[in-house]
Amino acid sequence: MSSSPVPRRELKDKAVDLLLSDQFVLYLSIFYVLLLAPFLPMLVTPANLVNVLSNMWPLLIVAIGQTFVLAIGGIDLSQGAAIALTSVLGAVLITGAADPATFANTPIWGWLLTDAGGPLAGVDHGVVLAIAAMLVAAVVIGLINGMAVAMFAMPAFIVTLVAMMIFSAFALWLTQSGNVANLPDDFIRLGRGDIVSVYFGAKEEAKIARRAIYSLVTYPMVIAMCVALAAHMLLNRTVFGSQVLAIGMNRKAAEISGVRVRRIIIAVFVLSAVCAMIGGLLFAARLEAGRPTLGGGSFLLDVIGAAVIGGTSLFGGKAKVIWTFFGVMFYVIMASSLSAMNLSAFQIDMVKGGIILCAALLDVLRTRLKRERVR
Amino acid sequence: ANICFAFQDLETEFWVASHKAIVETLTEMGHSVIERNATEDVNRQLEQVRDCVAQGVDGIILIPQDGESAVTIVKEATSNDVPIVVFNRPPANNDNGVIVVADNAAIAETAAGFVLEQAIAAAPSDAKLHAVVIVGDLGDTNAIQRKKGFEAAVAKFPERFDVTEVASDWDAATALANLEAAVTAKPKIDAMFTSSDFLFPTIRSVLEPRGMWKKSGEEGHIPLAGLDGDATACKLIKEGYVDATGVQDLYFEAEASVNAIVKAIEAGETDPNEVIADPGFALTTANLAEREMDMWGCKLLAEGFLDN
Amino acid sequence: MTDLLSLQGLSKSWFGIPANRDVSFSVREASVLGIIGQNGAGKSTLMNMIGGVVKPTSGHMLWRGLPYEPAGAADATRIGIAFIHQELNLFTNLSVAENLYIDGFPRRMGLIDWKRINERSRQVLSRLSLDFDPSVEVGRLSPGERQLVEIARALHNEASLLIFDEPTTSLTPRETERLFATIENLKSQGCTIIYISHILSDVQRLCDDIVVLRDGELVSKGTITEFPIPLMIRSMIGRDMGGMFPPRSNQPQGATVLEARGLTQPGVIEDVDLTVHEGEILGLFGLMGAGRSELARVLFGLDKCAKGTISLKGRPLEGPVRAHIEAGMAFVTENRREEGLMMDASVAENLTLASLAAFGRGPFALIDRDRVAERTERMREELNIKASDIHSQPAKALSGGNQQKVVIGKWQLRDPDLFILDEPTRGVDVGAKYEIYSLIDQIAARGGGIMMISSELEELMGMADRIVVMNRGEIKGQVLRQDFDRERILALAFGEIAE
Amino acid sequence: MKRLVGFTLSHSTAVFFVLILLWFGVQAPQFLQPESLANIIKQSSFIGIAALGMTVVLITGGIDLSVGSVMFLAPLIAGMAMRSFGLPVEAGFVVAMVVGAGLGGLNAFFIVVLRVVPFIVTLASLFVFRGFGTWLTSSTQFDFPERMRTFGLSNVLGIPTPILVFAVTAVAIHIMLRHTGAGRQIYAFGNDREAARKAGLAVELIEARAYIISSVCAAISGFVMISQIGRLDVGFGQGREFDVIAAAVLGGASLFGGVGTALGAVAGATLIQTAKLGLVFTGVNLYMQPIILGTVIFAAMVADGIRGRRLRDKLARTIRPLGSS
Ligand SMILES: Nc1ncnc2c1ncn2[C@@H]1O[C@H](COP(=O)(O)OP(=O)(O)OP(=O)(O)O)[C@@H](O)[C@H]1O
Ligand SMILES: Nc1ncnc2c1ncn2[C@@H]1O[C@H](COP(=O)(O)OP(=O)(O)OP(=O)(O)O)[C@@H](O)[C@H]1O
Ligand SMILES: [Mg+2]
Ligand SMILES: [Mg+2]
Repeated sequence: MSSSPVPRRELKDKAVDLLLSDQFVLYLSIFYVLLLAPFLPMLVTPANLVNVLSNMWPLLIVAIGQTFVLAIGGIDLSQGAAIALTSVLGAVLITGAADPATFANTPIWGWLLTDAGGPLAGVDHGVVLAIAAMLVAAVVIGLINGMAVAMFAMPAFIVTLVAMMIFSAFALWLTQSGNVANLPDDFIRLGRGDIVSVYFGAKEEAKIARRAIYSLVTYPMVIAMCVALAAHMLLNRTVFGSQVLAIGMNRKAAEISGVRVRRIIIAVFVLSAVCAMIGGLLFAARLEAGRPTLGGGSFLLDVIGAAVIGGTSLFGGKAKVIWTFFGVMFYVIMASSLSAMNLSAFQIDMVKGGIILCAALLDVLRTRLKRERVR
Repeated sequence: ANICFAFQDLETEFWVASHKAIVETLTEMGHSVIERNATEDVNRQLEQVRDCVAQGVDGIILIPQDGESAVTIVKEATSNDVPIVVFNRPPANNDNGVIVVADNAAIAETAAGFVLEQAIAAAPSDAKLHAVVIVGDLGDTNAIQRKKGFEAAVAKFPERFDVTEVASDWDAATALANLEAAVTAKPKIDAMFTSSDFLFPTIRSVLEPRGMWKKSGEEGHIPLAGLDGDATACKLIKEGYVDATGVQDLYFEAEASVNAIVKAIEAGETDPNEVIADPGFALTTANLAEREMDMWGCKLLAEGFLDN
Repeated sequence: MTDLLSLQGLSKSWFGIPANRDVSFSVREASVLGIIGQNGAGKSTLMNMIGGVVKPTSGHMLWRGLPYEPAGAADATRIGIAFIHQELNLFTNLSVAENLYIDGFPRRMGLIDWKRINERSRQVLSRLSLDFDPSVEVGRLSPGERQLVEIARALHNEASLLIFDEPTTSLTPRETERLFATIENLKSQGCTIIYISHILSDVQRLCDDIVVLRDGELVSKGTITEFPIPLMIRSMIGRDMGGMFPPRSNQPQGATVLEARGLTQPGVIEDVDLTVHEGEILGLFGLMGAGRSELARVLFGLDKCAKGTISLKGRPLEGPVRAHIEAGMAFVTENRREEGLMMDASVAENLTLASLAAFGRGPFALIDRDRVAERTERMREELNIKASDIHSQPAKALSGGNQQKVVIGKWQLRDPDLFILDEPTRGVDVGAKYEIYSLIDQIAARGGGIMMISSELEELMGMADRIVVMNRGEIKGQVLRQDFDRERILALAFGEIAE
Repeated sequence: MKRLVGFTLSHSTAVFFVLILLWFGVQAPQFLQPESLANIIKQSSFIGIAALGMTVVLITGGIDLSVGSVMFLAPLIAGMAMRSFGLPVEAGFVVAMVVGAGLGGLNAFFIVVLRVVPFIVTLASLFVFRGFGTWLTSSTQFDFPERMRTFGLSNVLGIPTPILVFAVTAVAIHIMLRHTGAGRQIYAFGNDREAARKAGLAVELIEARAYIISSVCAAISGFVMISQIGRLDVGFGQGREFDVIAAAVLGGASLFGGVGTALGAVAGATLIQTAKLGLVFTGVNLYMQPIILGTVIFAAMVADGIRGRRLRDKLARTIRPLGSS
């Protein structure tokens, strides 16, 4: 409209493009890191970046499950409980030994768990079988949530809140608060196993210190990337995904257009629980124990917060796996930077809240630009 | 040296006091401290310790969430050649790291035992007595240890006690509601044990309006014990409302931890292994005179901690 | 006579696309001004600017000769403008009375004076001869009733300028008459009215002056006597139109597509028998509340029915909506905003919603995007949907008529055997209506059966082969094309005669 | 018999409530004594008062995750003011409400003026408010002057102060929602924001008001709870946002806006507290308590669903009179 010189206009257009693209949160993360790097040089050290990435994978998988539920306009608060329950279940099955002092009072003592460990301890492919059992448990949790939401038309919030209460209490009850350790190496490797490691440094060093070797490609990374890719295809490229989004946008219209609304809602909750279970598997593996308290505390707020910062709408119909990917990335980078700032423990929460708000404000700016954009 | 201090939360006086003691001692000695608060999330704690390792710290002091995660985190540190000291909560095995521990269960047993004995002494020899225990968050190992200690104390007097368990989730409001209900349900109480001293004000709010908040020796006094040894407990024991509290020697533990880590760093030792036990004790109305100043809460009290 | 309101060079752009360009005209006091134009011509946008809902990109307005720049709808209300929006703007969770007074409740001692509100609401409603309880929740009213409530809301404000944006789309002839009487009455009391409608005969009857918009621009204006209907049409669409209805290209063939026997749902419909043949357009007429939409919902499997059978092409139909769709049924509901469209989704996404499975490829049903692009683009051309880009423009940014076309297109992509159309041309301009009629005719010509529900008797008489008339949940009779007779059909609908 | 079934179904929530009371009453008869019932209501007040405010926010279609932190921060600042200026408890109460209003205003500013989604704003303020409080106290407990407890444990006309505050708040919110224009406009806003704007309502004001009300309620709830204990611990109120939302939703508020009542919030909070305390009364194993509680809440929601369906059926439109064929 104005007669500004052409190159400037292009530059501005480019900036706007950047702001409006799907990768916005990625750019935001990069910008954030670059902004802080001069003050917090450790933020961009390879060691830290590797660490940030390793923190990202399990959270990403859980957040992807949540993204599907958010896409239909629901919310899944039971993911943490699903993690707790499935991790305990899997660990009980494969643990190599259990301390009677901790577990003798548990309802599973004697038949499922003995001092010689669980039924699958030392069994061939025991880890695989245990994971299968965890999967079944996750599916059951998802089915319960999904059926209650789809069949009884109950609000997802309350259904999954109740599920959270019940399943996490159930997990605690099963082990009477005990953490189940002594897991086989095959299992633990899932949480930290390196596939490709790199070392930056002088070649002639006789013995390379362990901490100078950076895990570049790890099992969690491979698993998370596979899940993310599959989820991306599923949500944004398949018929199923389109129907999920349609339900989120207008359930009535979807129903009248022949979308199997109930079935899809149930499927989405199952998906969410299964994703939670896979994420939980990685958590349990790297902590080397099944824990009834895993996924508690403010974990859920992290998961939902990451998805929402990515751009997924809580009201349904607007969700992309790639958004969640970048949202989670921003979240872990933020957490890492908060650590790096070395704030006192009393200030960290305030700064965290501030950063979340700033990110959201940028998003608002972006939406506004989108609306006013002259195409 | 550059020392990472990773703790699990700062929500009770005990942790705040430990935190203060450790950070101040290290700073005074001229070391720089990197603090990491895991806010009760083990995963976050593991990430934070990895983060510290990645930053290249010289040593780590850890207050873990529980024994199992402690093992993993200690391994994480030692395999990266960073010496580590575990404060207060013992790992499930003692193979690595310097471990400074107090036995929560044993201390709880002593403190609870003291009030149970008082209750027995005050009652006819065959009467069935009613004991109330306020339990912490069931997901917290300390809460479980303390519950176990109490149970062990009760087991010493077979057939003598009916026990009412009251959940608190480590939350004053929850404890208030539940305790009030428990007292209404069964108003005759012969002894009470709270898994943490921070709940004494809550207990008082429930008992006082019912005329059950009495000093030791007064008619209707309920023998009352807690655990932690904080300033409020000290004050209440001195006033006679509370009879005993289990004490961990916070200053001893803090000093031992700091010394151990500094020693390891200076010696260039990457995997020191040692268990330093804090025997702990119960401060009771009986030993108040001689042991008062062994309790961290009483020191704080003397410094005017509660006079704000 | 003085000018109440004058617009001077008003323009508005959405996403850089002009919806109104340099529109100037004046409204005389105590007159009825008709504004006509095709769907998307910019009528509603213009009214939204007058009503303070939308800010003009440029230009300005004068109210009684003074500059008028509303900051929001409240400003418009304050100076005496009442606005009946095209899309209903009622709060379905509140009662009728609350809807009438939502922007200013009469109070007693700080609290809402319910007695006064209910009384006054009843009075306002009775001006429209509505006798329902003002405390009833709007969500429970039929679309027609809602529209009347919307009108009542405008009336109770004693405004000096009333804007009616297609107020009769859900009204029966009788209610329309009543509304017109009310408008005449208001005019004689000195009120000024702007009336927008696609029913040109109504415009001709009611209005004193005419303004014609095309593509956002004012193309002509004048007094009503200068605008016979053919001229209106020519100014609107820029060309002549042969007639209102396309010639029917075929005669119904014998085979039965839909057969319903003895459908009964207590309290709703009673013993309904119905057949639709291949290539037949069956008109279903009745007054508001006659139960036509309910019958359609039962036929489509959306509502249950206690007794009776439905069969499509000889196969009995049971079970959920999905089975009905799969068997070849399609249903364009009367409430496109709530049941038809995903308002935030793009036109293309809306078009493919009912036939998504057909776009799946491979074991994971990956969507074949090329085919989606190709089919939706073809559908856009076929239906002449006016959208800048069907893949990015959301349905909510389409004009009402174009939204309706999207709903029809959604089903058209499935190529169904039986099309149930509930008020398919509601809010659609003459040109687009003609296109929809042609579309219906083509579907019939290809052998599809059509059941068309409409409250516009002319349209049914123009298109249908047979008209079935309902009254209070029952079928009162049917009239074949050669016997079509307005009086007789209306009499059946009012339940005055039965066969 | 048929009428009984009909009655049960159409009042299923109330019937359910009575059943719970009876169930626990049979197992522990003291549960039904006035003292115990009063105690239930007293303990419901904490979550209940906050749920009243939350209901208002939910009606607008928003959410307020910061209530748990407001419960902590508002009484804290009030307490500091009481101690520094020697204010009486009543004045402290007012300070807490004012602080609550301020914190709510802060939320509202970001939501209404800067147009950030409520979930994110209140998630951020959840951290900021708590962080600010922790910073103020250096993460130690805060002891109120002794008069605070006198207030919290006092009775007015034989009614415990917490119950009184609960009742007054409930009535105030009820009247505001039901009988004032501002209240009805909140419903309108929640039903259709765009339509509200077109109807000329001051949508910004309506939305802002809701967040302020919610924070004020959270502040009251925190202050009243703390006044019973006399000491504020750093973890106080943490995670309570879920309890509060659960009570409001159980009381019929929808996260999608447009519905919810003050009465519902009171009922929701009381129902949950009844079940909780019933479990304590009957001495159920600690591990089983949350499991049973969850089941009870679930059953209550199912009962409510049945009631809703019955209501819909009853109100369903009839075109022809029933029974005439
Ligand atoms: N909120 C909006 N955002 C973007 N574009 C819009 C919006 N509202 C209307 N438009 C566009 O503005 C143009 C004019 O629309 P308008 O609703 O004024 O048409 P109309 O004349 O009222 O049509 P109809 O007769 O179908 O109601 C259309 O091209 C439409 O797509
Ligand atoms: N009181 C009411 N409660 C619930 N829904 C209603 C009520 N009144 C009308 N409806 C709904 O409004 C729609 C219109 O129903 P109606 O039977 O009037 O259809 P119709 O005969 O096709 O008339 P029209 O389409 O002209 O309104 C139906 O979907 C019906 O369910
Ligand atoms: Mg229009
Ligand atoms: Mg209809």
